[in-house]
Amino acid sequence: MALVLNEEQQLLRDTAMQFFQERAPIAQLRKLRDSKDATGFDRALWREMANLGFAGILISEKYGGTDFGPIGLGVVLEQAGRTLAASPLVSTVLLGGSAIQLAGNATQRQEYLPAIAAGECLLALALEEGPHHNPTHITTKAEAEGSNFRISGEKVFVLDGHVADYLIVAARTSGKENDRNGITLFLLDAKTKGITITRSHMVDSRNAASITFDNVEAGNAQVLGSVDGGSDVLDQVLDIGRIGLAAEMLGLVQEAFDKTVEYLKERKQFGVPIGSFQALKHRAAVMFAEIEICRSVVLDALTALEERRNDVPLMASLAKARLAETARLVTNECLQMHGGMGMTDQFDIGLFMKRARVAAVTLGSADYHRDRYASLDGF
Amino acid sequence: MALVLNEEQQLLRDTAMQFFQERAPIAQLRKLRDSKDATGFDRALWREMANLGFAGILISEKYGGTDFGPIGLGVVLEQAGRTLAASPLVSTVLLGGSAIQLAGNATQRQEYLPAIAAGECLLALALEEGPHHNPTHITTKAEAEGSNFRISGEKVFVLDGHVADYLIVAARTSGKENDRNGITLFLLDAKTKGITITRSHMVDSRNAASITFDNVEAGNAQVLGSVDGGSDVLDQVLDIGRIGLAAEMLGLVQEAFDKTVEYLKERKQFGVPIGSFQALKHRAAVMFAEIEICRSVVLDALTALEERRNDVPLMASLAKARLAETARLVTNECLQMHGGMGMTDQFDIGLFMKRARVAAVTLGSADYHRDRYASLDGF
Amino acid sequence: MDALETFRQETREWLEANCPPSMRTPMPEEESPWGGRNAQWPNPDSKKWLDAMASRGWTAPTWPMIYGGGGLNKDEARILQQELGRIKARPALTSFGIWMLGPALLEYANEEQKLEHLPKIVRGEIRWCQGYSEPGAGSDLAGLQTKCEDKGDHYLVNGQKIWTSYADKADWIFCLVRTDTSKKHDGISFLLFDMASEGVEARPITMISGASPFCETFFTDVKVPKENLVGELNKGWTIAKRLLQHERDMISGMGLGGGSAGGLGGLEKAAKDYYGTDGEGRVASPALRERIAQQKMDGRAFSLTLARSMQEAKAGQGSGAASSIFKYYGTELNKRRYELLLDVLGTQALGWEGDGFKQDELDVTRSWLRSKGNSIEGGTSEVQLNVVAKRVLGLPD
Amino acid sequence: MDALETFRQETREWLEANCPPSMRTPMPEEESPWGGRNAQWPNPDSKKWLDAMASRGWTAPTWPMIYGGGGLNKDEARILQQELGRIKARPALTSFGIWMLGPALLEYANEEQKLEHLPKIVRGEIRWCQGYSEPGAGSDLAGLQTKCEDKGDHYLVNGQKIWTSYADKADWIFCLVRTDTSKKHDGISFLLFDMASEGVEARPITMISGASPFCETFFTDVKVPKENLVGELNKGWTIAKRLLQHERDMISGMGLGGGSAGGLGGLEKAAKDYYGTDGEGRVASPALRERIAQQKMDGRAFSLTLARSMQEAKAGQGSGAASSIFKYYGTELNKRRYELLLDVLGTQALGWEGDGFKQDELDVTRSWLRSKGNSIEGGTSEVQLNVVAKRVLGLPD
Repeated sequence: MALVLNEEQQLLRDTAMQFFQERAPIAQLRKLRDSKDATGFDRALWREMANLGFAGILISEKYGGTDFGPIGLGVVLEQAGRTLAASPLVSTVLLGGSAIQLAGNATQRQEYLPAIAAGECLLALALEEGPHHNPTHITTKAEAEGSNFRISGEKVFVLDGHVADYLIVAARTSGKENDRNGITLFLLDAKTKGITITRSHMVDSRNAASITFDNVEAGNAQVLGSVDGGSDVLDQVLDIGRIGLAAEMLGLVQEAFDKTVEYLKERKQFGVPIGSFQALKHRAAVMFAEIEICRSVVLDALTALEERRNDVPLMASLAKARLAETARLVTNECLQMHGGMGMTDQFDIGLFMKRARVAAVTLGSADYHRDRYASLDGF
Repeated sequence: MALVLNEEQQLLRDTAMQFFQERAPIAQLRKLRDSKDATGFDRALWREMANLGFAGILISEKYGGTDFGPIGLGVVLEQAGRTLAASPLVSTVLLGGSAIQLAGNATQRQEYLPAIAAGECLLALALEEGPHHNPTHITTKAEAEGSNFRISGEKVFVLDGHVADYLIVAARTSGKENDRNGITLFLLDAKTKGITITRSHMVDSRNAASITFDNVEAGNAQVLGSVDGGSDVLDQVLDIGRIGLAAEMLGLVQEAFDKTVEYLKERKQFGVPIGSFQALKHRAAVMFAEIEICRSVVLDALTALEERRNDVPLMASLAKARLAETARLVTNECLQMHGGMGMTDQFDIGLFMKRARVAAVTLGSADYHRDRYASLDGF
Repeated sequence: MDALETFRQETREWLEANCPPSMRTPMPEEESPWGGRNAQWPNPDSKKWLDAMASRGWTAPTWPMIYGGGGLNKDEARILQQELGRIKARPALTSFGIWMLGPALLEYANEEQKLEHLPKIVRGEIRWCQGYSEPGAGSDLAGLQTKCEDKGDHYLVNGQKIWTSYADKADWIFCLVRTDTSKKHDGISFLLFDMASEGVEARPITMISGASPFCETFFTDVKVPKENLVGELNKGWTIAKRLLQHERDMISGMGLGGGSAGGLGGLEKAAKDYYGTDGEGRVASPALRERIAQQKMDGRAFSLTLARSMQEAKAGQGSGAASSIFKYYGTELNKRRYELLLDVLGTQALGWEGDGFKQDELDVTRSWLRSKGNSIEGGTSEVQLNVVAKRVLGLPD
Repeated sequence: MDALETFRQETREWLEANCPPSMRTPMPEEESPWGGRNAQWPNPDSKKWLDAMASRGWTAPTWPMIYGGGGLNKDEARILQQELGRIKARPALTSFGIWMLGPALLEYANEEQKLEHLPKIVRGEIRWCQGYSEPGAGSDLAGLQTKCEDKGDHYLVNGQKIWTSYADKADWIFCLVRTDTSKKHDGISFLLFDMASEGVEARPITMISGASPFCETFFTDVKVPKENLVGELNKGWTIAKRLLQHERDMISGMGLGGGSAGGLGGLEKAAKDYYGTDGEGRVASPALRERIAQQKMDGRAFSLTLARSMQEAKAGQGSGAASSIFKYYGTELNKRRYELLLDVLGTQALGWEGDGFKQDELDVTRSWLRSKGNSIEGGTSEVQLNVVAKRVLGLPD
């Protein structure tokens, strides 16, 4: 168990910290938001991130990646979380890239992984069909037609769906609505005929899309993994996504908390800094404790991934649930402690709260993961 | 809706307050406990309570009661809660007496109600069969044998079961283990052959008993209400019990809180009263708010009973759940605020915590009642 | 027929004749009749309706007729309310002048001030805003620094206010200013002035919800006639406190929406719609179902407490202490309700605009963000708890 | 074979020969080997086992041999622990002397004191208790008032201690006394004396759990030889703080029992037994199941945090700040765990004694009551939060 970073990882953290603070500060998110940027993130910045190796962090050197591994990725995501940096890290690296790594055949790997690592290919996972995460509730149909398939259905909350070059679509090839078996993943060019993509504007100023598939044709070569066996891949991919999101949320809560502690020291009321009021002190100390606990959870979840431990699913649910709860507590408390100023768009704390809520429900809310944890743990 | 007491009720409250503080202070509970009193409450005191009309408070004047009604009873129970007074109010007045009032035939009413009102007859409801309240989970069997029944089974947590003169037993005459229908109430002399009663010593120093029924014979005259129709009676009786317990718990939390506020003003640390520390102030103020909320709930639940409103079940679950949670919060907080001294048997605060937990699970925990509330409310 | 019945009869007939049909429909926010010099009337009926009501003084039914009010007694005012409710009439005027300033003027202003300002409030001619908070003084309202100097024939005001609701749209302001720097509470005065005065600037503040109902308001050498001082010099804090209590009561009521979720029905209906139900018709997520039950119980308990407090006051019973928790409890409850709604709606509660979200869903998102301010405005939760600890529980400083 | 392997081999053989079979079974509480002048040995093997271990100094393996210790280096000590664990050997000695006083004496006492006291601790001849807390000074430990006067050839001690663990059974006490009333922290000294001295009285305190592990201890004109002062006069606070940190660490560990429920198996096993399961093998109460999941997650997260802190210390990384939360978080977690166990066991967790309850159930009840003290003893949760706010977060006073 490695709950501390090694030297290489520390170096990566320092690089990432400097990069996000200088190149992708919160001001950048505001700029994207206020200019109603069509992409929703900065493509040039994404190329810079790729140049630093962030895009290929989970990809082996053979395919042009840096292979820093999950802990390395977590380190980068935590720093991205601190500045609320918008990027395709979740959609393309955590989800799309992992799916191709795990399930892609030699051809698919060769075709996509180097492009991903180079920051030249954007992916999106078209999974959800309702307002709550539910990876086995798949009604989008892929009907076999000779050696081809015809895909029809509707997906929502597809992260970066409106800019992705390729979509990974979870569709049902057999079984009933909620069966774990019978789900197949397809890797489609986003421009394929019959695909209609509508961008959604989320409260965190990031991207998601609703996508309809109307009799979209897919060949055998576009199946990712095995027919009907998509859930095994999805489970692993989603756990990577969940742990990565937890790492991002760790950075987010840490930064929101640090900003608030500073504010408590500066802001005066009744002639003294508000941080001298014991009630606020205790609440701040409780938050500190929760964040320290979260840090350990995230580090261990990343380590579980890195060491391919068999408790990855358990740790993914623990990390996602714990971070969602702590992010809610911390952002609510921090907003309240900022008083009226926290309610203004001018202050950053509201942005942290908005991102915290979206990240919390992405790939499963705290409720979802507590339930899953209990099931995985056998009770 | 009457959320304030009328003059008569205020008078009753003052009488009850004086009575419990003078005649049944906490010291009396300690005496019963430390002397390992075989009865578990003071029989002479119970007669005094009967003389004041407390035992017959729900019984009409026709049967020798005072007919003060549910609000009157709540007022008395709240004051009993303040001094943790042990008495058969719950077993005999709330549960046993109500069952006979509601379901007894003319003969049964005439036989038992005057004796209850006079404090001369103690009753116990033998209902539970497991560690969690579950009024439809009845496996105790009553098998018809001509015009008689043979009862066999085992009951636990029968309040005042070891001293009751008569037992009201919920037994299954038809249906399956968890069916609502098929439960029949029997009114048995506690000395009937085949009944074995074992006293349980609870953490709140009050009484409960485990009772086994081994082929106990019961005649038709001992059926209370209709055969197979016991649940309708039970539902009403239990709601009366729940609301009464909520009233007792209101007195308990109010007294524990008042004692603690006094302690916060007196106890000094670092040269100042600990009540001057803002963190404790805020926690005390939060408790105050919760208790005020609880007071409204209890008053409205009592009013619902008094006015025979059709939301009695909903209000019973609301009151029981809300008071259980608040009692947990308040007793835990008060113990912590008393510091080391609160951990000693010499201080009373621990006694409040112990009684709070037993009252909280009696006739259904907060979990049980939240679930029931949701079901009653249709979601 | 007694006098009240006659009044009801006449009122009903008058309303029937004077309330335009479009004023008996739910009001879209943009048609709120704020009045004022620059009033917009996207629906001209709003103006007609206001003028009709104002002509009888019924925008302020209980104010004396000499100040333009309706001069109704309590019973008549209640009947008017009932009759307005019966036909689902919209309010004729939305006005801080009616809700806040008017009662203060009636109690503290001199006769000339009343005659000058109250009739214009009644008729919706002047739209008022409230200048209380300052950037440096949040919870410590009395720490305000906006300077007001006596220049002989006028006052000179310099300083800055914040959280001035609709200052950019208001005609006049009622404002707390510092007239004595040597004392805290006893150095504050209550001043009225025209927002069109030279040296006044109002800049809207964008809030996290995207709306901009509040402004930062700057005063640079603003000259104010001396007759615009209400009450005595340095005694403005008394007036301010009275107004603040009123504001707190309004905010507390927010916790009462125990089960509502805007156009989505109650919490439990929304949960069934967004989570589905199990075989027995229960909300499919047991964890969510339990939290909804908790929330509904708390909402019911809170409204019972408001009712109890009123009954106690009426019966002359109780200490009135319960009312000290209303602001704290009501706003915390409201915040919890919106967090719960977010859990119920999932990703559909996290949209900002555009395709993919129903208006009702977007409203939840914005209202959730707005709700965070409840426990700050009108006295933070922390201040409320301080007050309970000190005044009700008597805990030492 | 290297030296360590040889050591392991020899240790294993020695233990095999000297650890009586009954000392390799779980220890009932009444057989705890506290030693001391009035030691009870309900199982005579306990005495044999203590004497055997003490003869090698292995009750204090790393203390120098000159003071009766085992003189082992770290690696050897670890091996000894492993070998003791391998045969599931009971501790040979339960002793505040070993855990608390000994390390302090090694660091702060003079040579004569070490030679006098340490060997007797090692051999379990003298049972020690700790005289820290006083009735008037709870969280404010340094506010202690027990007076210690210099009477020329002896000290004279007057005052009262509270929460003195097992003072009624101890032979000697290590005690904080006030030797200078003009200063707070710098007026405290660290004194050792015999509990059999005239003027010492220990009265057990009955706790809410029914147990009496603590005493009130009264000192009336107790004469103490001057050589019993440890360290410098008025410098006792330094020693006290070192001991306190040690105590806190021990208490923090309590939160680690994330899933355990005594003899009843883990929380989730108990829940299945006392609540039943649904068709899919889940705990039948969804609300309870969710809370158990939460508790288990928190327990896991906390133990990961302890592990992280150790790894950071080893790697010389991190600020060590995480350790400041251990006492607070661990004890609050433990209290929550017992509350949850009460919910799981229902009425079976609320028995006091006698028929109708299993011993395991009664143990839960008593442990639940005992757990309430965790967040008070060794520095209250409030004090811990104060410390985090001040030292870690740097929030102002």
